Amino acid sequence: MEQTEIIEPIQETMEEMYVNMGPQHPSTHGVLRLMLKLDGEVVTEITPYIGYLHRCHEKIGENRIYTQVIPYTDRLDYLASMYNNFGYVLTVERLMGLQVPERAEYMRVILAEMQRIASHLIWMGTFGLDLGNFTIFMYCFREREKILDLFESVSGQRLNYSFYRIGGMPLDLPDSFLTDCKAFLEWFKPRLPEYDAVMTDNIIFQKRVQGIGKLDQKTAIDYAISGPMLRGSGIKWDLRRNDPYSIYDRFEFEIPVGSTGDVWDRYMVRRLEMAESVKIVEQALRDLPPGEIMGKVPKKLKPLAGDIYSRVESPRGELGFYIASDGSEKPYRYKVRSPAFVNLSVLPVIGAGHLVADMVAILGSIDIVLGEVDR
Amino acid sequence: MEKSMERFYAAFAALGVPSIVPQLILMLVVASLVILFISVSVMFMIWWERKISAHIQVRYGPMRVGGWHGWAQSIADGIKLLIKEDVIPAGADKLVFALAPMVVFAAALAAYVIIPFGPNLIVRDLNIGVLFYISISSLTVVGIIMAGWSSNNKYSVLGALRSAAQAVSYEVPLVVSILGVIMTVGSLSMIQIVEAQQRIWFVIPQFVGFLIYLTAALAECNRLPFDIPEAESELVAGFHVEYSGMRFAIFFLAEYANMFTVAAIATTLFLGGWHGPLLPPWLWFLIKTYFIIFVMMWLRWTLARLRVDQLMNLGWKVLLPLAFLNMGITGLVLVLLG
Amino acid sequence: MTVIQVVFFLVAAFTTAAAFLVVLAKNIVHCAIALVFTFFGVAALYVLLDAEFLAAVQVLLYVGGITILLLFAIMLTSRISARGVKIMNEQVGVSAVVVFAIFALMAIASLKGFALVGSPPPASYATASLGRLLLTTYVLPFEAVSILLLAAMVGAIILARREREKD
Amino acid sequence: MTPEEIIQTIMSQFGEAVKASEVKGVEARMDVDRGKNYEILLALKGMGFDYLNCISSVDRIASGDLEAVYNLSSLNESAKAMVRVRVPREDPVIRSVVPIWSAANWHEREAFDLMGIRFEGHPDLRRILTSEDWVGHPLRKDYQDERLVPYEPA
Repeated sequence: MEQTEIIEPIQETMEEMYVNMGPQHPSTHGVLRLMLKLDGEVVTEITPYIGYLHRCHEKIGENRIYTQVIPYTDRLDYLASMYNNFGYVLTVERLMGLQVPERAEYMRVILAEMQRIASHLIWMGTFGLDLGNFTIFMYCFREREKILDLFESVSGQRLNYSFYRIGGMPLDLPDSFLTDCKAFLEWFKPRLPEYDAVMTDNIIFQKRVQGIGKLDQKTAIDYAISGPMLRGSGIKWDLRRNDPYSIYDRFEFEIPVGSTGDVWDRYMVRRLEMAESVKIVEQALRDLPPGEIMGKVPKKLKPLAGDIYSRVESPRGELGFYIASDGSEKPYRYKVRSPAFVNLSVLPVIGAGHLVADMVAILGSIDIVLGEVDR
Repeated sequence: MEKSMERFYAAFAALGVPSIVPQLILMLVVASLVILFISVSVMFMIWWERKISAHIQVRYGPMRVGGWHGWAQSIADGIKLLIKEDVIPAGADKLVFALAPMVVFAAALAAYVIIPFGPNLIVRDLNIGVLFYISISSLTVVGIIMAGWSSNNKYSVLGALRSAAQAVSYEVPLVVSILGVIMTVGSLSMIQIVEAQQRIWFVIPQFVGFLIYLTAALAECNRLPFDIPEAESELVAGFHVEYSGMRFAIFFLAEYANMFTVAAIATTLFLGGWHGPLLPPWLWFLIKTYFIIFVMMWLRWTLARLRVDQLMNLGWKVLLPLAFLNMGITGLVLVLLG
Repeated sequence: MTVIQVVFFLVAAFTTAAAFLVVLAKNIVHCAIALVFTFFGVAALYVLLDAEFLAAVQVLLYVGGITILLLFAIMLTSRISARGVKIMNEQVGVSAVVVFAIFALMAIASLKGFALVGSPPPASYATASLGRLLLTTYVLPFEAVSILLLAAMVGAIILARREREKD
Repeated sequence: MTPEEIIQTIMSQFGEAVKASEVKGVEARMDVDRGKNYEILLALKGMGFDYLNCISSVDRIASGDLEAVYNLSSLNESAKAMVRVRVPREDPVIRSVVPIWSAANWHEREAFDLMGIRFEGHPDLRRILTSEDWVGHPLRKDYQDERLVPYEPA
C-alpha cells in the first residue's frame, strides 16, 4: 500500500500570509477547511481541504441491502433529505425496471419540491449571515419551520425523513395535508417580496454581490458545475426539463437563468426558483390522483448484475448515484456524485483574486453542504 | 449645587483635613457615578438591542430571566461572564493582552466627562468639549490594535488592521461634519452648543452634517453596516477572537458605552441636547440619545455589511467631500448673514 | 501639597516610565505602545498647564494619528513584530553624551529661566487666541507648513501609484 | 447522434481498443482498453460530450482488476455515454483526464484516495477525503483496518 507524501510546511514571506479558514469557522458552512494565501486582504490562492465529515458513506452502502441504504442517504445532504431519498430510490428502480404508481409519483414531486423550497430558504438565510444581514436568516427559518411541520405530518420526521421507498411510498398523505399545504403556499407567496425588501432590493447587498465570483460558461461546463450555479452562468440546464425523471415532464415551470455568472446571478436564480417550485407543487396538488402508493416490488430486492448511473436535479445541482450490482441483495458498488462536491471544486478558480469578504460571499453562493461533500 | 459643595469643603476644613481629601473623595464619587451609569445603561442597551433585534426578526428575544420580558437577562449574562475562567492564549503577549481591554474601556469612560445630561449635569464643561471627545475616541483604536496584535492570532491581527484603517479614515469626515455646528456656535463647549439651540435644533440647518456624523459615528463604533473589524463571517470575531470572560465583557461594555457616547454627542450637537417641553431636561436628553441608539440598532438588523474597499470609498470619496461642502456652505452663509 | 501637584508627579512619573520603555523595550510593538502612553502623559501635562486645546491636539495627532500609523506599519511587516530588537549599538556612547548634554541644558534652563515666563493667559481665550495668531501673525509659516504637507501628500500618491504600475 | 452511431464512430477509430459495447436507452456503454482510454475519451469530447458527470471506481476483485467508470453527457444532446476501463490491481495506473475536463480533478483524487487508482498526469494527486497520512484505500473489497474491532453480538 503506497502512502502519500505529507505536504511540506508552508514558508511565509513578508508580503503574504497564510490563513487557515476552518474547519471551525462561522462561514465555512460546516467543517470545510480553506487554506487562504492572503496578500493584505486579497485572497491570492485557495486550497480547499475536505473530508472532516467523511464517514464512509459508500462503504456502508456496500454492506447494507438496498432498502437499508435509504436512511443513510438522508445524511448526505441533510438540508434536502427528501431529494437524496428520491435520487437513490429512482436509481434502484431504474436498475430493476420497477414501475411506481401514479399517486406515489405525485407525492414524490410534491415533497421534493417542498424540500427544494426549504433548502433554498436555508441557503438564503445563511447567505444573509455571510454578508452580515442577520434578519433574513430568521425570516427564512420561519417559513422553513412551516415546511418542516408539513413534512412531520407526512413522515413523522423533521430532518431525516427516509420517506421514499423503492417502488413507491410507505405511507399515504395525511388527510389534512392537502389543505395545509395549499394554505402554506398561499401564505408563502407573499413572503417572497418580503425577502426582496430585506435582501434583494438593498443597495448594500447588491453592491456586495454584483460582479464578484464570475463563472463563465466554458469554465462551468469544464468543471461540470450543475444546478443553480450552472444556471447562474446563463446555461438553461435543468435535469427536470432536460433529462426528465419521475413525472416532471407534466408540469409547467420556468427555468430562471442568470447572465454573467456572478454571485448576484446565482442568488437570483435560487430566489426565482422558489417561486417556480411553488408553481410545481400547486400543479401537483391539483392533479394528485387517488390510488395505490406502492408498486409491485419483490420481497427480496435482487437486481440483475449490471450498473447504472442516474441523476436528479437536487436543490444543489446534479445529484447522481452510480450503482453496480452483482446480482446479490447488496449493492456491489455504490457511489454518490454529490453536486456540492463538484461545485466546490471550482472555488479556487472563481474565488482567487477577491477580497476575503468577497471570498466568503462566493463560497456562500456555491451552497455547499458538507455532509454531501465529504460523504 | 455650588453651595453644598462649599459646605462640603468647609466641613473637612473644620476638621483640619487638607483640602486634597475632599477633592479626592469628590472625584471618586463622580467617577463611580459615571461607571455606575455606564454599567446600568449598557445593560439596558444590551437587553434593548436583543429585544429590538428579536422583534425585527419576528421572534421574542429573552423572555425568562427576571420575569417581565426577561429584563434581567443582561445581568445574568454579566454575572456569567464575570465568573468565567480568564483564558489567556499560550502564544499571547500577556501584558499587552491584559492591558488592551483597559485602554479601550478607559477611552470609553473618559468620553463621559463632557456629556451634558442637563444644564448642571455635566462632569466638567471643558472649553474644548467636542475636541476632547474626538481626541479621546482615537485612543480606542490603540486598544483595539493592542488586543489584535497581542492575541497572536491572524484573524485578530487582520481585525486590528481593518479597525485602524477604518478609524483613521472615518475620523476625518466625523470631525469635518461637526465643524458646521461649531462654526455656527463659535465655541467647542458642550454647554454653549446646547444653549445655542434654544430656538432651533441644528439638525435642521445642518442636516447633511447630521447624516455624515451619524454614518461616521456608526463606523467609529464598529457597528453594522461598518462592523468590518469584527465581521463574524470573515474574521470570526476580529480583534477580540481570543478574549473571553471578564476581559471580553469589558470590550463589550466599552463598545456599548461608545455607542451611547456617539449618540449623546449627536444629541448635543444636532438634536438640541436637553431642550424640550414639559419633561425634565435630563429625561429629554436620554430620550433623544436612546432614540439615536435605536436608529443605530435598527440599521444593524436591517443592513448587510460593507466590504473593506467600499467602506474606504464611502469614507473618502463621498462623506469627506460632502462634509467639506457642508462646512464651506455653512461658512458662506455665516459670513453673508454677518 | 495640592491635588494638582500630586497629579503632576504621578503623570510625570508615568510619562518618564513610558518614555524609558520606548527606548528599552525589546519588542518593537511594545515600544510603539509605550510611545502612545508617553504621548498621552505629555497631553496630561498640557492639561495641568491649562493648555487643554494643545492637549487635545496632542492626543488627536500623536496618539490617534501618528502612532496608529506606526503600529499599522509594524504589523504589516509581520516579521519585525516577532523578532527582538537590539537596544544597544555602537553609537551608544555618543548618544549618551548628547543625551546628558541636553538633559543638563534643560535642567539649567528650568532651574534658572522659567521664572521669567509670565503666567499663562486665561484658559478660555487660549483656543481663540491661538487661532487668531495662526491666521494673523504666523500666517506665513502656517501656509508654508500646509504647502509642505500638500507636497508630501502629492508625493505619497505618486509613490503609491508607481508601486501599483509595477505590479 | 444516437448511441449506436457513437459506438460505431469510436469502434471505427479505435478498433480493438473497444472490448465490448452495449446500448441502453440513450446511453452508449463501452469497455475500453486502458492504453487508449485517454484518446477515446478525448474523441468522445470531440463528439459533443462536454460534460463529465462522474468518475466512479469499482473493485472487481474476482478478476483482479480495478475499474474506472466515466459517465459523460452533453448539454446540447440527449445522448449519454459510459466508458469503463479496467486496470490490474498490481499496477493500477490510468492516464488522467484532467486535461480534457477539469471536473475530473476531484473525482480522480477521490478514486485515488478510496480505491487506489493512480492517475498519471494528474496535477495534484493527493488524498482528498481521508487524512494525508492514511494507509490503504478503504473502498477496496479486501481493505482491512487493524484498528477495527470485529463486531460480536452480545
